[in-house]
Amino acid sequence: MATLADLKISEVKLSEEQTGKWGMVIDQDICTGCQACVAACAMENNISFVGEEDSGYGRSMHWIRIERFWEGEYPEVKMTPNQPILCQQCGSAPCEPVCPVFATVHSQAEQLNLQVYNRCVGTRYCANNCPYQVRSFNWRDYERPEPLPNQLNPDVTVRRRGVMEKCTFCIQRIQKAQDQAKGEGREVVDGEFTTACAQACPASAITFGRVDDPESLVSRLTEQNYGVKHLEELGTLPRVTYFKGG
Amino acid sequence: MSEKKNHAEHAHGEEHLREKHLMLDPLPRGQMNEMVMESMQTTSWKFWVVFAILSVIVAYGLFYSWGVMIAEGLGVAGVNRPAYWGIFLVNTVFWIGISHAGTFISAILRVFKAEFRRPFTRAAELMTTFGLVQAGFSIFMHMGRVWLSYWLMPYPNQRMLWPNLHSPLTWDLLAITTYLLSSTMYLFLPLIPDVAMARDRSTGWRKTFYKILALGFRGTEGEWTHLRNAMGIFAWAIIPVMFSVHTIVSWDFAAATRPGWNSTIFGPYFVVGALHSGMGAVVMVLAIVRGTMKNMKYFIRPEHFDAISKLMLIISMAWAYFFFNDYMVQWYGGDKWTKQLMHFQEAGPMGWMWFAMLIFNIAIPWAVLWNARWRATPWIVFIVGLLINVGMWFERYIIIPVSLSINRMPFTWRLYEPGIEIPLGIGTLAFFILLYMAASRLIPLVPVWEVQEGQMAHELKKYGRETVVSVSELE
Amino acid sequence: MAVFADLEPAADAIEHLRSIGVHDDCMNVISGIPVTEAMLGRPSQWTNVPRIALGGAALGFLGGFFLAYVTPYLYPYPIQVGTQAFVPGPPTVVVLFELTMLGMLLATFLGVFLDSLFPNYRPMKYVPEVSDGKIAILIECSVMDEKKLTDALNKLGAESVQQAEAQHL
Amino acid sequence: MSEQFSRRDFLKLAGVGAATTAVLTGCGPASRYVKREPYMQMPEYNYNGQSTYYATTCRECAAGCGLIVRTSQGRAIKTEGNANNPLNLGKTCARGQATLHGLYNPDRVTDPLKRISRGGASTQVMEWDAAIQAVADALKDNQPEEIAFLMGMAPDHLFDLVSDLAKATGMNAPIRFGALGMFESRATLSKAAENLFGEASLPFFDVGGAQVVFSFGANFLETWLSPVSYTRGFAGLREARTKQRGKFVQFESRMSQTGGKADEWISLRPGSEALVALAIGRLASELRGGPIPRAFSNVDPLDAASKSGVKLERLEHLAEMFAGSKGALAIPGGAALGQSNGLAVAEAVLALNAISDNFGKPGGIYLSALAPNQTEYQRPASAKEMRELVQKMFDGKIKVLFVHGVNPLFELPTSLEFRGAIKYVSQIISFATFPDETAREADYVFPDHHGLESWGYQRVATGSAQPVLSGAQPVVSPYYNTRATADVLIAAAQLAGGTFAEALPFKDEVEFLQSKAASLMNAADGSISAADINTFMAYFQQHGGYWKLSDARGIPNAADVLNRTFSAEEAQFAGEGEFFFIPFVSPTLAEAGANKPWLQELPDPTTTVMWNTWVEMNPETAHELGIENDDVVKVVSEAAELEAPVYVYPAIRPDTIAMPFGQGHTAYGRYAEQRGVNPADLLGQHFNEAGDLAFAGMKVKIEKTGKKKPLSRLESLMGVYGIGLGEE
Repeated sequence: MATLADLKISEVKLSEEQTGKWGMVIDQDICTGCQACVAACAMENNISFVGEEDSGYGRSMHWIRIERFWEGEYPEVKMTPNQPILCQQCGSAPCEPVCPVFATVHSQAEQLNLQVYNRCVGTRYCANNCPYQVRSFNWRDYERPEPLPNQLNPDVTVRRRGVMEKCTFCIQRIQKAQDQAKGEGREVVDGEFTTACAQACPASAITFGRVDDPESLVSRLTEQNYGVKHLEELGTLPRVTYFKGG
Repeated sequence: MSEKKNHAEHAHGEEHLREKHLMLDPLPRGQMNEMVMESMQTTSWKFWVVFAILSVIVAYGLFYSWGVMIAEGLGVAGVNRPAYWGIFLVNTVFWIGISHAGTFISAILRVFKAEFRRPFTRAAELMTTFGLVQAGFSIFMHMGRVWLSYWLMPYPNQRMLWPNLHSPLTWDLLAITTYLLSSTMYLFLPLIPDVAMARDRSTGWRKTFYKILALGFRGTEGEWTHLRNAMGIFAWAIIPVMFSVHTIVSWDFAAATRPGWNSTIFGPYFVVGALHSGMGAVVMVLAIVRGTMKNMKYFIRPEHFDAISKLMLIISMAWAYFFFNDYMVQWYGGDKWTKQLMHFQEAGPMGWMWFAMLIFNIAIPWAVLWNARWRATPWIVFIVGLLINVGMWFERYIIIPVSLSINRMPFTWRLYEPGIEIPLGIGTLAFFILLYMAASRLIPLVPVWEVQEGQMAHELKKYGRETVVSVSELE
Repeated sequence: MAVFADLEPAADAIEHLRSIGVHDDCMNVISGIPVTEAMLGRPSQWTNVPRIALGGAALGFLGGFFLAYVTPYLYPYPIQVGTQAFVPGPPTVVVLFELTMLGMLLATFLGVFLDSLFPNYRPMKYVPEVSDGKIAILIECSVMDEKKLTDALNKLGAESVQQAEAQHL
Repeated sequence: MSEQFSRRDFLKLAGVGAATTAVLTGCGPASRYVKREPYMQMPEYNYNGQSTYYATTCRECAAGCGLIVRTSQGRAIKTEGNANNPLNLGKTCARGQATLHGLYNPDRVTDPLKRISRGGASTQVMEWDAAIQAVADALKDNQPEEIAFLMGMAPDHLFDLVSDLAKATGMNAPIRFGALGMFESRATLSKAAENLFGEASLPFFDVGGAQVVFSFGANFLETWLSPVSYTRGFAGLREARTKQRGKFVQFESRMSQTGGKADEWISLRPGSEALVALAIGRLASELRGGPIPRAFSNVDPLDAASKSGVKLERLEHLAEMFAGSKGALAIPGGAALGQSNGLAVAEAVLALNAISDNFGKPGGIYLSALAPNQTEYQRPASAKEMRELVQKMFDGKIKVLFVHGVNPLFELPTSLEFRGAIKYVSQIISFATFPDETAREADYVFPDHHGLESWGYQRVATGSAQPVLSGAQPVVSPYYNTRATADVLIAAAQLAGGTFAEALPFKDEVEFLQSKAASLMNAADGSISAADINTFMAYFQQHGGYWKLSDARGIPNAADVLNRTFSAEEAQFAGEGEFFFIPFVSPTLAEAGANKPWLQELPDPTTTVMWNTWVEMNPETAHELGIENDDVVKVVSEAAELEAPVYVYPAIRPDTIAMPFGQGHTAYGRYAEQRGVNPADLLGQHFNEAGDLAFAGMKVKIEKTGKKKPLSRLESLMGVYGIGLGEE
């Protein structure tokens, strides 16, 4: 049973002004679109590869995808700054209320959108309602022939068919870091750990950290006036800030 | 001389009126009973051929294909990103729509004492129940992990979870369950006296079957009073339930943050759409029943087609009104994504569907149903009804997979190409027909006692030189 | 038991019977269509269906209330979705409405069963002609009156008057 | 829900605290893949054993990035960059991440194999002893000069071992080759450096320190030389937070991933790079005032403009940009060097740097530092040298060919006839880890460990200011019955006896490594030092290598660069046909990535195509030819013809088509085989002055086939190109 205290706390948390806890800043100006983050994410989070046919039919399971568009016509043609799109961990997430079985909920402690795979029954309403289209669905049990499963990360659930999944901000890493900090009786230090994508990024275009800690690099960057948040106008309170640059 | 002539005319006029209105050419109750019993018990070889074919289709299209999909995952269907919802939900909405006709006829018309309803209230109610069954099938097919669908039910469980009442899908669950149960009960109550009748005049396994169904109904004053009361309550209460069901279904879309979906008029728009396809389906069923079943030409007459057609025309107009209302406002709003979506619906690869929808749902009904003679011609009305149903299916297809192709992330736009949905969809249709055929041979399609009640209430009255139909209030 | 072909004689018969001192409670009319008490001049029937329905509605409402207002507080921890309150406003209306209706309609249905003691497969006094539109009047009376009544009924145009024996329907 | 989980456990768990309880969940069917565990405990919130981390070196390319590999219960789980390694400072590229899919690839060579008959599919498994015997026999039963070693660009320790063996026994010195090296035209770069600076070396371009970067075809953000460090450099160039944002201009005829990041993308006619570079030089020096240096005096900007298709105003504007900036840097590379005049291009572009006189200055050009245990600059064989080897094979001068770490039958253009030459080699012994095309032709396959199962080191050729020797150690025990090639050779040498045995007097690979590292033990300025070799090696493995602490890049001696004359003539193009043909290395697959499923599933950075090969074509051209996306066309060159679907690419010259290199395997495992085509097959036998392959020096024809093959792309044709949205 939820104690009255819990509820009090969480009622407070409901306020729209919440800054959130974990956040990310992505500098599109230095993102080279090299896909290292995509590969790192796949390796860290046991994401299935789906093969040529399905990936061509919009069923690829990337938790992070790099978007690019074109400006102008040849010869004055330009590639728009690469735009890595991942779950924006909305503070007010449209995906959450629509799930009939609470498979995607808001974490009070981490201020993240949790996807609880084993609750999911696969109505796919959350994915429809996600303005960023970052949720990927397990359309099949995609084969992972032996001995490939040896590589699976034991810290991350292996999803089966019929389940929705999405970027978790590498919550397993968050947990580890926090438990360790707790064990040593301290707060998690900024930069002590980071997400798989940020860690791999050769250009260091991705910065991850506490947005509620004014000292952290990520919140100092978020302060920069040239940061934008995607589809903010929908009131989703996204936690990822983009620098268009250029 | 002239007087005589007039008299003759009047006599002729009366004749005409009598054969026109079922309520005015009563037969002895016993004879009507016999006719109904006969219609149930005579089945031609054609019936069995169709029955067999449908059974095969159901076995393959519905059950086998579903088994494959459960084993393989939804990958065998056409759903993808961004069209996470496809024909399964189109069919769900479609079948729920069909189911609205029954309630509309047997509840609303009963409340408003529209006498022409009497012979086919049950035929319509059957559609409601069987339609909802198909809707159920479709929505379960849609789920990624259907074997866990019971998790949507509110019951104390070791997950320590209750369904999420914030979710329109949970409302759906409650509403559809309520609707299915209540419409089934509403089908059953008026049936009791008729199965009692059937019980009295049948033998063998039918006897036992009807005996069980009849629950020992004799027709005492008490029983009738309880029945009448109950039916009164149902007639009134089931109407809001019906409206709520399709409104809530529409909220599945309207509550979402998607361009084109987030529209306040979806509720009534969907309800009217449901009635539109529902009425279309009713006339189709009646035309078939009248054409294929013994003695039905007596109970179901052109007057009925005429009456339903009038309703269809009105509903078609209402639908057009709501459609334009939605279209106009979305267009005027000028949100860039919505504009993009509307352009995609009209000019995109599925544009033909959009125009077909308008032709089938508006142009054709308006062009045909204004004419009294065509209205009263079963096969014409049948075709119109068919087209309306196709048109309404298109409408749902455009609202769901086509609209899902366009979102706020152009990088992900993609078309939806149905896969195993097609056999499954055909399967549900076949199953619907199959159930209906079986029912038509097992339970009296015509509520004889209601017809007799009606015939008692009707009479010809002369005002001066004119003979008119007059109805007396019995209840 | 007396079987009549039509309403009028049946109504007359009932009137006569009453006049010769047969109490209304000792008569029961069986018909193939809903013949209102008024038609036969009989005292109006008592039915509990509306009350039961009301009770059902109340129960349904309570169920809805439980779902909407209690379950959100039964979780081991407060579940928050999309900055919506634990007990969302408008949706509760939907829940309350649907469950109230469900309760009411279920109760109405059961009400019919309770009131008319359905299902009931025991042998009962009945004549199949009833479902042909005939109207039967069941009269319970002492053996001595029997003769008298039979004559009276026959005179009043009863098609048949005989000792009603309970039969398996 | 697993049976053994009771409600009481649940309540116990429920007390753990919001973070954990927030996802305590119900039951469901257990996953079919992993050990059945109660769903109450999502692994994300639990400790599943302790992980151990090992430092090693990435083997996906020859750059030598340091890795930290996370292992758990003896399984390698995740690779991260080694933050200590000066080369990649904790970063990795996509291929480094996916290296685990190589380690646990379902299609590896699991045992030593003997092929029943050359070219046949059937093989029989051998014992390692027999295998070593076979190697020993091959060594001693043939004249030393009849034995040749063909090796990949990594690992270096094995190269050293074989070199020593060769030196001691008079065998042919090992030849190193790799498709990446070929497409990077390394020979051309070093030759240009030699001609200009009098010293053969790999130039080091300090992109990070520059203000303006002019890149003439150098795809330094993809696979070029050392992608990770150059990407870091690019980030430095753009580092708007700390300094003014540097400008970047790319000159090429097909927009590469690198070009996509340019502020200005200059599409010039293939072959005119030298001309343009010199013209810009001239205009710039005019702006600077004073006499026009000899280097630029013999070009006419107007002529350059007309020949290159770049407007004169544009050239002037660029010259202004270049001359106006403090730290301007010009980089030659990529397709620009892979032309008949590649060397001229390299020299001209290097000379352009003289304008900003950035030689040996931050943001300028250095000579890459030699690795700690390296005495002279070594480069992989140029295509021409490979051709010479092939000729020797034809002439029967080679009896035994050992192949390790390279797949010539796939990486080398067919027209160099390697396939034909091996028929004249009586014995081919491959040490391939994967069943690649060459291994399929070999008489013996003695599989080496995967890089993550191996000892060794790799010299960092370029990319880091400090000299770096990246160390490798096994992070997991070998998964299959494979054996380190170094161990095999050492054992075989002992068996062969004589000079062989003397050449490799080691117990095993590790002892050999120690001998090589010994010199560094107490060297000055080292990152680690120790009194005894074992301690030193322990440090070496622990830190993932050894590096000097100070900058050791060479200062190019560019005294008379401006006084030399440079040829401005355009490239010659072989073959008739209306299209210039630009093969480029797939940034995600490179030469050896095709068998790693997750690399196949990575969208190409420019086209977002996955799992296949495509032909890039300008929209206008496609329109004129009546070709649409996914139409399969036949590309006909003088050497061969290939069929591949078209990708209508907005950023390529109308007279140019391009194809990615990396797919088109006929062997190499289930994920690579029969997938796409190999554009190297189209290339003819044409070299530039430095002996590198003129891979961008061909013209090809396009023929329609009427077939269609939908490319699997991540992007939406509707959303990105407006195709299929309905006419406006």
